[in-house]
Amino acid sequence: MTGPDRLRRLAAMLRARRFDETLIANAALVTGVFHVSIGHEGVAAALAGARRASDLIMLNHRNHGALAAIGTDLEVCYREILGRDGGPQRGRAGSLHLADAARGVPYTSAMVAGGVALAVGMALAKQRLGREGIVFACFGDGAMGEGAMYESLNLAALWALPLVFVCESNASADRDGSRANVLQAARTLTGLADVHQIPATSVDGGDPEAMARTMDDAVAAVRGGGGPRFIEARLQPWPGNAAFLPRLVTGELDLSDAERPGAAGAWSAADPVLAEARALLRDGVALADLLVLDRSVRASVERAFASAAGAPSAPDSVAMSGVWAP
Amino acid sequence: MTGPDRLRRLAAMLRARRFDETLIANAALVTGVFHVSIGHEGVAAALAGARRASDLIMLNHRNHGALAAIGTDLEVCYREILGRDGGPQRGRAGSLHLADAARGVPYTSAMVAGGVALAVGMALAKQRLGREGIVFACFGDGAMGEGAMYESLNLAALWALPLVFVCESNASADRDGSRANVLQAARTLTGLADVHQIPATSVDGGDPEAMARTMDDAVAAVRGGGGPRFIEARLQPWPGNAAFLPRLVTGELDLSDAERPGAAGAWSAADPVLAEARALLRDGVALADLLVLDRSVRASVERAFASAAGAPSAPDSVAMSGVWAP
Amino acid sequence: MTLVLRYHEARSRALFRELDANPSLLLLGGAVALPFNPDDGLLERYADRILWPPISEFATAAAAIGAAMAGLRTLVPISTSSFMFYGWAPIVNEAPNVRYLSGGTVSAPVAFHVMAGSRRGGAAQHEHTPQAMLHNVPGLRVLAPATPADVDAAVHGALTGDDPTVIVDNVRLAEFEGPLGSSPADIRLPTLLRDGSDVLIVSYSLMVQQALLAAGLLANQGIAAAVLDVAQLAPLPHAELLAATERHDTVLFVDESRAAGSPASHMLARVVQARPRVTARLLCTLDAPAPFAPALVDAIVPGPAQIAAEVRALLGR
Amino acid sequence: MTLVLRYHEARSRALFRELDANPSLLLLGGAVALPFNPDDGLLERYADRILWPPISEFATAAAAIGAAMAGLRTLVPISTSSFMFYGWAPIVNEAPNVRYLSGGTVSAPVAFHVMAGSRRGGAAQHEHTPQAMLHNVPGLRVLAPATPADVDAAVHGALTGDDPTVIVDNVRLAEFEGPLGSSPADIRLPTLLRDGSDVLIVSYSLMVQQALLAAGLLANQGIAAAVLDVAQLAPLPHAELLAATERHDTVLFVDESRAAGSPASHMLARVVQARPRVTARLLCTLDAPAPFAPALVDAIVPGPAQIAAEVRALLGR
Ligand SMILES: Cc1ncc(C[n+]2csc(CCOP(=O)(O)OP(=O)(O)O)c2C)c(N)n1
Ligand SMILES: Cc1ncc(C[n+]2csc(CCOP(=O)(O)OP(=O)(O)O)c2C)c(N)n1
Ligand SMILES: [Mg+2]
Ligand SMILES: [Mg+2]
Repeated sequence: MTGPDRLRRLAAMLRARRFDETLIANAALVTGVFHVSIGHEGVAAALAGARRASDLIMLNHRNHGALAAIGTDLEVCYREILGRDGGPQRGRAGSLHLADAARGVPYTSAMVAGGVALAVGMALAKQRLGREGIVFACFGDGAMGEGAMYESLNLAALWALPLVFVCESNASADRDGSRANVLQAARTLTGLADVHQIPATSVDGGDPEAMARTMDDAVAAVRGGGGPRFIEARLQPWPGNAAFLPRLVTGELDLSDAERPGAAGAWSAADPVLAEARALLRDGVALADLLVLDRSVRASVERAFASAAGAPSAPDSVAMSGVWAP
Repeated sequence: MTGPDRLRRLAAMLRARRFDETLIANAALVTGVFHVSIGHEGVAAALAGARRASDLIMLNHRNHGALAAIGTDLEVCYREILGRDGGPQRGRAGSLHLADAARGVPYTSAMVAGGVALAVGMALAKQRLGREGIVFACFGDGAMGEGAMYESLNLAALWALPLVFVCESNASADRDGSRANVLQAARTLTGLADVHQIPATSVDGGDPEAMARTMDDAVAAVRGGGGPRFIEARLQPWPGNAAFLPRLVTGELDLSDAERPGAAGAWSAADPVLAEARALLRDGVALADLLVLDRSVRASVERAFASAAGAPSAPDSVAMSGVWAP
Repeated sequence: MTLVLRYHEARSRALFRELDANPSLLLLGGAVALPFNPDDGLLERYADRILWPPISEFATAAAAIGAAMAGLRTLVPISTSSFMFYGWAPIVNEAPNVRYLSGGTVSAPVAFHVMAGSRRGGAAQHEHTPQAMLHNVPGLRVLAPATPADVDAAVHGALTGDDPTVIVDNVRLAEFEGPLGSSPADIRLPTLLRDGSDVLIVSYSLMVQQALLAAGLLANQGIAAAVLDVAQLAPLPHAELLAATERHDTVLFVDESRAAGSPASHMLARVVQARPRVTARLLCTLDAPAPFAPALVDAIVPGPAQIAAEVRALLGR
Repeated sequence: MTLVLRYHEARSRALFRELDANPSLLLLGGAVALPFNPDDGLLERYADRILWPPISEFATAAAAIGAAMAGLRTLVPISTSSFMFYGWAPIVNEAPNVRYLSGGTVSAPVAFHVMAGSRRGGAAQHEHTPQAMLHNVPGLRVLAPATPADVDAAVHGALTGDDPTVIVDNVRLAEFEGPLGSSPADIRLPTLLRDGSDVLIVSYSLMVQQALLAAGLLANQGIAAAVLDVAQLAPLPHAELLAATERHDTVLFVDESRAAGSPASHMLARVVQARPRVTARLLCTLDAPAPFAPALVDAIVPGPAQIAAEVRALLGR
């Protein structure tokens, strides 16, 4: 990968991180629960790097990072999360259902494994209509508990669909290591795809370069007509998710930590954004350049938030529109 | 296995076969669809041989053979299948939902994989309440398509439940052999259990002795507290099931065919009842003795049917009773 | 010259027509007429338009919805309606949200076909009336045809409309005959199938045919019963329903569903709200699962005799 | 001296009481109060009585039903009600058939607890009212408590009764206060929570509390509104409902469900059938999925102001 490409990857990851940090700082303005992608930025960046305009992407309840990484308008996202008017959703969707049809995200299901099964159909459409592009289905390790996931794997394999299963696995490992996690009897999550004869790879999702390589390989195989692929991205669970609402227990990301190995705690060691920054430093990029990039990302994220927070709510009539076809 | 035990096994299989044959001959008297167990008698007999009074058994839509084999009153079964009064079900259940609480079959679901998930709970009850006995869940290869099956396997394995999964696999094999069957992407059905770390065995269900041995081994392991086991009984699909209602396309079973190897067609070679008879002949039992047994089974089956066919319907009030607790 | 067909013939004709009109229309499974109605040759004639899924109702339903979002329209023949309970989540909690959540920019035009109601011999797990649940879901279109013209319109509406649609069909409608227009009717409009001044019977699906038979019995007894067929249960055409009922002061709503949650109870509520002086009554299947024995089914599901008796009781004659 | 508790306190007290009374009672999951209501300490206090399943709603629901048949009673806290759509098949098409198919010799006493209705911010996939589907299922018992006394009775009824039971709860009831009797009440009996001669408001769950607030507003305007709380939606206590409504000629039925299929439309139908001269009206959530923004939710879900306005319109004042 070239230097500018890698800077672009860091930019995508920073967009994702700063978006969620700003949101957490303003959580009091949000109704209900929301889910952040802190720690998932490597997956988001790999997705953004591998996708083409003709692809479709099915996200889940934890969708902010991927949208930020693929370039969705962050002010529109914030407006939606705050229940304001603005984008096409006009306050009907909220954080759980953020979407961006123009970038291949027509709909986001917040039901565990719900989107995966929908993605099977999207891939079927691509195949039967001979349309360009492939489909990505992003989901958590928890979705591996659902029968819907199993049925989806079977259908995708039987029909050789152009579909990349992306499992963002942030579960704590099982104590004795004989199981994938405490809620899975299988030894590994990849085994559950593999048994359906879907080639499956497990990768350290905290290592953005490895993550991107794994994603690119899978995507190339799927684009080549090789049928579905399965990726397990092993992620360190971000401690801020432990509470009902995310809390910034690890503090705001400080990119200069990339130059202070061991300075911060366990989370810093696992943080994919810092990992990416460290790799860039190793490649000879100057920290100052990274900080300039970060400042510009932050500024644009903060502008987006401020503008969204000042936006009006949609009129009441919006609540009743778009239910059935006109 | 001793001689009398094997004769008992043949008797169980004959009860099952003659029950279904008589029913098919009288199909005009039955409302709706029904499913026969022709070709599944080896599994039924193995179940009957392995079960204890304290066990629970979950059957499916194809339940006649197992009930006949475990000794359920055949007249009560016929009455129910004909919609007559008599047993506790009094015409409310029909063939799909035949049950026999006294023999450990409290309820029969006709939903594909529906009973399997219920059986998980029965096994959980056995475990938590420290009750004697284990649970059998019988289901078809089709049930392996359902997400409910996958969830059930995972729960049973996670919780180390005393449960024997018995897959009666009568599907035609996939053309090129790379898949378990045309509707399964997995290479084998046992692989789908195995991936959950459930020990799984595939056996020729048309060989009653092998079937019984496999069942006994699995049951011993489960009774010993080893957690769940999975058995795939590979069965030749009986050609009479191809139509909407079963038709006796292979003719009535003639036990003397056991002495005429090659006399009959492909089905005779696969028929588990004939296989059992052949094994008994090999062991020195005389055909005449088998025919005596068969005649007595037939006579009792026919008596049961005649008596059931003459039974009255339940009064209308039965339709509205037993809906909610009194 | 009007074309007169049997219900199952009209259904097959409509399905074949839509398959021919839209070459990318795909069927996920093939059990529309089969196994309970006469074979119409669908499986051979359109073999390449049918993809047979494993027994995986959840993923099949969801795949159909996802395909719709991505431009591929499918019809999912679920066969017996209760199988759809395995795919309930995508049908009631994905498909109907697509348009709403996208602010109308994305839609999920997908069609499900189910055989509902008591077919006799199906027993407790095979004779449901899921319309009593489905009509509660905003964003789903629920069609329950009663006549050849209805099924023609329902198949056309489901396979050309822009909403996720469930066709709630009934095995026992197959042999009923009726006329067809030169093009599919508008399924949203209630149809007055028989006029009569003494009472109006409002229903849908098979119970419309039973009501017509009941009206015949009542005519012999000097009672003139009108029969209104409401084939679109959701969204319910309120204004049209009110207009079609306004000439009658006595209205019987008949439904094969159990009363609680039944479309008929909703229609009754709408009508009595608008016209408090109407005398309205509900005749539904009694509150029990479907029993197996046909005689027991007849004890709980309304037939022509019960409908006629209810009308007489309502009129005090 | 009567004990007065908050709703969430009464719920926890009842649950703890039943856990103590039945040492084999098992919970499959622990999300009753959490995550949306105050932590009652259930998870620590009864840690050994909770088995945490994977995210597998189908098998979890079915396992609970199978366990019930085999003598182990469980409570399944499903949390947000829409998750139950993943386990819909066993809940609506296994549990309710057990007693019927066995002729009363086997039963499936299992309890499900769901949080239904608009909690605000849940949006289209998290704010359902599944009671509008569940009450259609013969053999299921559906309880929708509104008060501390109700939830006490509902928890007791669900965990000691012999029917598969769904407790349809609502996150927003938590802080409402009310008196408790010395022992759990009979959940089947409707409760008149406020008397008033001008109009009767019939409802259940959160809408009862909204109706009480509306009655307060109406009293300020000289209108005396009575409020009837019907906590058992299925089987609906017909006779008791008719008896409790017979003193009023004007009745408003309020329901957080969408009108089609709503328990309120069924109650309305029952009441107007028995008493044709009653003036009845239905006030329900409007036909849209739950929007995310609270202001948009308020535009479709009835609150005290809408209820009061509807009453005034009904009375022509
Ligand atoms: C069908 C369904 N069941 C339960 C939930 C509630 N729920 C929301 S997020 C979540 C955990 C999901 O875990 P995982 O899939 O690993 O995603 P993560 O949040 O860890 O990224 C659950 C159970 C849901 N949304 N849908
Ligand atoms: C959930 C569900 N889907 C579909 C059906 C319809 N159905 C009844 S039997 C059957 C085939 C089952 O195949 P298998 O499990 O292999 O059993 P077999 O009949 O071959 O013994 C199907 C699809 C059903 N009963 N339940
Ligand atoms: Mg996770
Ligand atoms: Mg099979």
